[in-house]
Amino acid sequence: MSGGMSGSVTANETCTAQQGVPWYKNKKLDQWICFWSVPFFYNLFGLVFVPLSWMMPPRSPANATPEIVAFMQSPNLLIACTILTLALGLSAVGNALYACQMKRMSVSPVFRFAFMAGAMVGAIVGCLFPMFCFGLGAFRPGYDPEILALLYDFGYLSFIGCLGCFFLNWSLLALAILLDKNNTLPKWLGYYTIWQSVTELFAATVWIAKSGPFAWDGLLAFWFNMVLYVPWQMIVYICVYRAIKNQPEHELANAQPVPRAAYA
Amino acid sequence: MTAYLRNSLTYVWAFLVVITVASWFIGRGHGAAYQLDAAITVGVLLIAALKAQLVIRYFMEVRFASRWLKRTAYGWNIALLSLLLLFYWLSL
Amino acid sequence: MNTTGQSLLLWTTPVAGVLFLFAFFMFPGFSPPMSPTMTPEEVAAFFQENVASIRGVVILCNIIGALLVPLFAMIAVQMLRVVNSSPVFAYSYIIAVGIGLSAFILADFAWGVAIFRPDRDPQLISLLNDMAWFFFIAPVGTMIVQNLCLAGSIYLDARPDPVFPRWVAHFNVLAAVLMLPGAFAFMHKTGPLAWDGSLSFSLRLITFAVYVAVMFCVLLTIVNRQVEHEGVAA
Amino acid sequence: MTSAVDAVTAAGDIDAKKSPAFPGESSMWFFIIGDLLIFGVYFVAYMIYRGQNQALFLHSQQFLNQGIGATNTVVLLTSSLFVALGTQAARVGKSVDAYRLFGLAVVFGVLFPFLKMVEWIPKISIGITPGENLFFMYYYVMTGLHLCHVLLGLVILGFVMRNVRVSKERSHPPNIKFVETGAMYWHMVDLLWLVLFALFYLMR
Repeated sequence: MSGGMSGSVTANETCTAQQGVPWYKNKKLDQWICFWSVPFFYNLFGLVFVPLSWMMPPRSPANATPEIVAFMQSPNLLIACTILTLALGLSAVGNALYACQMKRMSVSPVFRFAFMAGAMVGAIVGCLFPMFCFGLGAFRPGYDPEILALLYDFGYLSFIGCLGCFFLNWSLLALAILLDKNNTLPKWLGYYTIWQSVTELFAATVWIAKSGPFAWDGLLAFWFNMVLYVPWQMIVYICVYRAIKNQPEHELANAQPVPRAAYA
Repeated sequence: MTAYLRNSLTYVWAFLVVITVASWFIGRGHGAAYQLDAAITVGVLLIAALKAQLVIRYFMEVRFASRWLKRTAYGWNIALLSLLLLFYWLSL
Repeated sequence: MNTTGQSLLLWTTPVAGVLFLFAFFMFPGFSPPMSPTMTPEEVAAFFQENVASIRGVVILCNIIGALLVPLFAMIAVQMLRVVNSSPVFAYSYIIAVGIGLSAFILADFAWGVAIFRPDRDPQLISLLNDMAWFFFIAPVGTMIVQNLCLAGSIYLDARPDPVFPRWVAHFNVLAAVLMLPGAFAFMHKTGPLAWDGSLSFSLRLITFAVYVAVMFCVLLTIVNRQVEHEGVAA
Repeated sequence: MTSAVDAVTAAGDIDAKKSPAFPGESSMWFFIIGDLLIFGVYFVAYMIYRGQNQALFLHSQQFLNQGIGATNTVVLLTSSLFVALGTQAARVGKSVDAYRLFGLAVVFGVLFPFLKMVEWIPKISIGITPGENLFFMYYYVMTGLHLCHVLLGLVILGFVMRNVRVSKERSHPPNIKFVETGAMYWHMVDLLWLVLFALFYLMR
């Protein structure tokens, strides 16, 4: 949904971060590879959920059964499933980037490990599982309409109502930024991240309301959250870009030649 | 501690409590079914905005703050009050 | 660092391998694999006929999935010894393992629920079976990212005496490429790309089995070298 | 009218001139203004949706307990007063006074969630839940979200008190930036409740 943010910062900048060093000898190459995989992932992610499946923007929970059946049987859903399956692993890379920044902060390792655990669960229940619910309907069009309606609800509720893991993750990130004394990421980003985790709480109403502003396609439970989320995702990404770029050489693990015996 | 009783903040607080009770008095239910009532609504919204203004000005010490912050904080309060009244009026 | 624990955990991998072979030949759904073209009634009948063996396999697979975790965790631990500018590849690897394993376990559970009451409405049995296959295919994506992260961190290892030999990186890229066609099983009901096809099923599982065996040997060597070169107690 | 109050009461201030141009951390003001805007959007949306179904909202409002709402308003105002006085005391280095005043603020602050439970539990037990209708969804979402802010605020006040206590024990001035930052957050919590009280409990 928030693809295409890569335009503001071009690949060339990263290559010239160290003067006169070819890009493939950049000491931070590992971080840059992972960093540039993120726009690729988000573009695929956007492609899968918007123009391929038209799962987003969300359809109404109050839709009549024939509409649900027609949507659940659209064959593009299977292409969406395939692309998502291939790309899902990249969500791990994006989250690992945040975890690496959290490692640089003056906070306990528990922040990044809890964050990583949340990222694992979130990818399954908040991303893969919902897409599969839709894909299953398309894979075997012969299913009863009630089964398709069940999958429809299950898919949307787990996609939009998956708030626990993300609330945890964004709160951890926000707290780590605010407690950090190294100024790895700006303090205001920490506060913005708090709102981002609060929007996850707003989404709790989708488990109750079947129509109106608090339903899963509602003005407050979905659209307003998007207004906060999409810029946040881009801003946090730009901040991570700056953090990697400004990371001093001496902090890098591979900055000094490693002596043979310096293991363990 | 008695110095704190004669503090301007304490006077502001006393005034806030008084108008809170006043707004409750205006808006209290009498056991009868609630009816649409613009006078009550405008009254309690104005009092709420006045209270908000006092909290921003004195408790949050925006009265001493930079002009930028003053404008933003007071602007929020005024904009919110106007929008609430506008949409209330539109729904009448 | 003491490596006794590492070796001990590493040896859970051959145990998983033996159980895997056992399960593979015990589960009639896998030899030959169930066709995606089966109707719900056929699927339900199939489950009703093979209750005991499927049930056994469901329980075994639950354990196998978990027994493979130490191998991947060991790889992650060794990745953290690799010198890159940051642990980003290792962290990605750990998260990807978690995602892939959860998907595998969900597949197993879907089959388990189907076999728990095989006399359910055939539509529901078929749904659970489809769901199981979907989740069985899903780890392909995480395996690809895992392998590429491992390869990346090996290629960029700044140690004069690298933790992983370079060919392991090439091998990981190769394994990722060979598993890739498995993801296209959602789009095909027949042919080599269907979930029972030669590319999506046979090639993928053979690649995975070989991959696990090779990585086991690689890690065995690495742990032994760690003992030798760094004087850590074995 | 506010400037008139200034003129009358400024003499009683402990030391108004020592107040900074930007109370607290500026990043906290970024948060406060953003939070006010987010709540503002919800308040305005409430008014719009209310306009589409006046009868439902009016009828549902009767089930709210105005007495507890008004009490909670006074509770938060009082707590806010103690926080404001505590900030002033901390600013002039009176750590002992500041510590006591923040302690009183926390005592009043803790009353709020307690009263909220007294309000919510009977409602939920007679089956008035967020699923009841749009009004109650709004009511529970907004008061619940506000309650989360209160609880977070209590944690922050706890840290402020610790800061003041340490300064009291080591007799050096408290970290005034941090004290102000926490205080600003707590006043914002108060501020939001003032609007909530009018919109949910009082208006018709």
